Amino acid sequence: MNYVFSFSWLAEYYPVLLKGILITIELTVVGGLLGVALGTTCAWARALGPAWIKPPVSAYVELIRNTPFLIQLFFIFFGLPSLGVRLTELQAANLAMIVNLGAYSCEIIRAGIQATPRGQFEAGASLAMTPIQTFRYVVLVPALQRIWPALSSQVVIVMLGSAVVSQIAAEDLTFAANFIQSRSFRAFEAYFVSTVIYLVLAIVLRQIMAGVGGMLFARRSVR
Amino acid sequence: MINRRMLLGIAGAAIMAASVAAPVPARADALEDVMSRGVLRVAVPQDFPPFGSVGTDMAPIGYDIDMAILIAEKLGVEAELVPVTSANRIPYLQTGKVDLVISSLGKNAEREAVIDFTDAYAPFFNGVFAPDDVTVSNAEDLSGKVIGVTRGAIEDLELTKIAPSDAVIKRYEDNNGTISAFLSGQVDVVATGNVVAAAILERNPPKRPEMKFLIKNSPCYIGLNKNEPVLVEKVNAIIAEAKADGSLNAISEKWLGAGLPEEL
Amino acid sequence: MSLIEITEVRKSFGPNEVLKGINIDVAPGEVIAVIGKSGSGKSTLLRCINGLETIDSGSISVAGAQLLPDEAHLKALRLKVGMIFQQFNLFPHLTAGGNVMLSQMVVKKTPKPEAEAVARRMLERVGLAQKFDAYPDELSGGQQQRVAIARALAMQPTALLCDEVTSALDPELVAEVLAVVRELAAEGMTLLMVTHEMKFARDVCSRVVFMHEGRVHEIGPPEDVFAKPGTPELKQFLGMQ
Amino acid sequence: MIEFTLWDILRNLLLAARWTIVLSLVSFIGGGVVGAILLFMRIGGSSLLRAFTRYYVELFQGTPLLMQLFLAFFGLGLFGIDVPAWFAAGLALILWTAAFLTEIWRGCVESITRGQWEASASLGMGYVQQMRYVILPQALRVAIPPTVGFSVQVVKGTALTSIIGFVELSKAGTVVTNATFQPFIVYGLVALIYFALCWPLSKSSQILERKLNVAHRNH
Repeated sequence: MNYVFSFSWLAEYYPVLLKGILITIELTVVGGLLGVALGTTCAWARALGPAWIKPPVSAYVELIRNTPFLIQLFFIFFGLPSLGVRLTELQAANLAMIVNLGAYSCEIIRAGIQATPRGQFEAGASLAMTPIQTFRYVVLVPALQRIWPALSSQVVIVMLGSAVVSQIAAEDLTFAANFIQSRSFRAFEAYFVSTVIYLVLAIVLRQIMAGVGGMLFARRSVR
Repeated sequence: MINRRMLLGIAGAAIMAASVAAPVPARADALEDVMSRGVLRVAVPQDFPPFGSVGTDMAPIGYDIDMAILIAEKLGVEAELVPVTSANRIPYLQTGKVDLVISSLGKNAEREAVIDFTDAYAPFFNGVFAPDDVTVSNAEDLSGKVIGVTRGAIEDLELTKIAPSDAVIKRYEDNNGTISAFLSGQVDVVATGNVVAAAILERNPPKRPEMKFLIKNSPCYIGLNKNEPVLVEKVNAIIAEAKADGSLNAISEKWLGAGLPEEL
Repeated sequence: MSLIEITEVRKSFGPNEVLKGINIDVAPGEVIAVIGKSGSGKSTLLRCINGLETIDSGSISVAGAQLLPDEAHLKALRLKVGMIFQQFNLFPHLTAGGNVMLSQMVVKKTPKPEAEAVARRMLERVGLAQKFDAYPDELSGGQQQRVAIARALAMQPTALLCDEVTSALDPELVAEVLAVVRELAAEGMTLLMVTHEMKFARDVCSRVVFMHEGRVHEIGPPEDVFAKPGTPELKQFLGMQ
Repeated sequence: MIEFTLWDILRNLLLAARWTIVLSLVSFIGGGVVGAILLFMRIGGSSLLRAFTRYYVELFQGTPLLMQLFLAFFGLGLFGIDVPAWFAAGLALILWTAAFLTEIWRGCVESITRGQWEASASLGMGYVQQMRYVILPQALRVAIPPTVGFSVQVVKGTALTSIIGFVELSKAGTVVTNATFQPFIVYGLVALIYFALCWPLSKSSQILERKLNVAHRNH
């Protein structure tokens, strides 16, 4: 091997890198929270909602799950302005992640809802709760607990998938790596460092999800 | 569960990778390799018109491609075109998968620490463009404006140098991103090649980009691996010859719509 | 000469000692009912005899096969003693016949035609000859439990362990399973069963073991245990106070 | 500037989609084989192998596929190991797919109730026999819908191979857009082709899931 690794650029570019990390975290947190909220709503609509709401929700879920995230991002960022909706690249990236995670988490959470024993719904109804109250207070938490590992994995996948938002000039971690390599031509070093950072972020995110799960479901073991 | 040990392991791997940096040995003569192989492998762009784009058969075409073919012809070898992106063009060179990078590279000191450059082979007419109603006439006027540019391209490097600190530069992945951002109104101003701007005008868009001012003319260079003096010399000789006999001028006329400028 | 020898068996789950030195010897052909409150250790004892739980100290042997934690010894032990579970645990991807044939073929390497013949005989013995090709989810609970018994019998064990075999059944299905067990007892099979069916225990069993807090609290023929309980705990358990 | 007709655009995208399909098949089949081996290492007896697979999965699920592809192609090249692009692409995609399939399948094996293990143990079966005759046949049925569902992710994942020079569907879309500057037509068609490839897969996954659920209604 006759290539000399050099990490001296870190001294000059660490602010770019740091900003990239922060934006990736911001995208993940906002996308994760709102995406799961959207997914929960859609899961309710698909599993228990009124008949008229099911076709549009299904169409949304199928459309998003079967096309690449990058294409969705392009349509939101470059396409929406022609409808008069102009978003900054960060807003567009956030929206794309929410919409994307919304569709995936909808399917995951729906599976959790459908695994709920009928008796739970009936018990709720017999206590004079409305269907939405039963969903909110009786069904949702055990359903989330059932699918929490799958949901956690999906959030990590979305975090890693956020790398493509650099294509619309959102200055995330991948943007930072590309920016650094475009200036210094230190592609290996830039990509290696960003890969390690992604790995650490993924590990930390998994731990946080496990922690949140532990808090949400503390002393509520369903078996 | 992941624990501190794993994190330590990762850190260890990073340090190991960093420390395998061995001193660079003088390479075998790359020119000799090319001649004995009978093939010159050149990294060319395919998403950066007019320097590199594709025809309807998806084969690469453009200024950089013609330049690659010209060099191969003068060497008396076949040209093998390897389409690259701005993200992977340098790794292709560094891992010995190509001999030259002809990908409208701009030169700066940082880049020169990593690879070598030949003499300039192409001019780069790039300017700042905006619709009629935006008043910009020099770099200072960019203050407070949002400017779209293609990341890593020459205009990116130059603009970053001359733009005032409160100008916001949005760096897109490729020309299409820059152009789409302009057409969809995400940015008011773009910095790009005059030929790219002309291509936008050809589409008759509602927003017509007008040249506001020319960015300092910085030409393109061919990139090659360090410590290959023989190859550099040979390619420089070919460039000089092509300048002298008018063949480079013809390429410039064909793709940029203008002849080579005096200073090149 | 005892068939099953349980000597000073101790077993803890974490800090909780559930078996505190159990000694029981079972003679060939004996039918023994194990009764007691839930948590008294009776199911754990049964699972230990089959090697589904390891023991901390003491020894268990069935017809000379010792309980030791390696796979070869476990296999030898399990060939001597079959087990029926409360939840049936039929293999849902196999038919009733397939359930009974599988272990003969893969454990005993019995050729398929022979295994099938045995399976048909065993299913007939539990009254389900016509259900050979039915899948478990097409059978009632009682039928599933009878297939499970046929499956255990096909391995020709010298003794059977029955862990609350009727507890998961609807009341009207209990009788059909108990009838099969009663028949096995009449044919001389050695049975060790955890059960809540007191009447059945009184009618069929040769001895009754009352377990309390991890110990054998009382043991004796059913007429003694049920009619003249010697301890207040057993009296309370039998509802006699 | 060269004029692309709509047919030129569509034709070139469809031609590039062949790469998408080939790469998807290679990574799915190869990933399935490697994933199966990893599965046995993950649930098998040796704690060393278990730890290895756990870290393996963590590494490949915790880093972007783009970077894995980059390092497989250029990283090896840096060490003087010159691998062709198809090899690097196949290797990285297979290892990445395997990491996900292993975890999906492990979940399926663990979803088989304890009773099945105990019943087969009580009949004298050894670990391999339990796996072969009792656990895997059941786990396989549970595993089919999520496995088919994941194949959609594999199809979309192949888009990243452009980093090492593959001109598959997404990259062809980018290249053609940069030649025509008509992003809406081009990316619209790209989205349609992906949808046409992926939707049958996810639909059949859902149908399979429903069927298997019906078959298991009594459990």
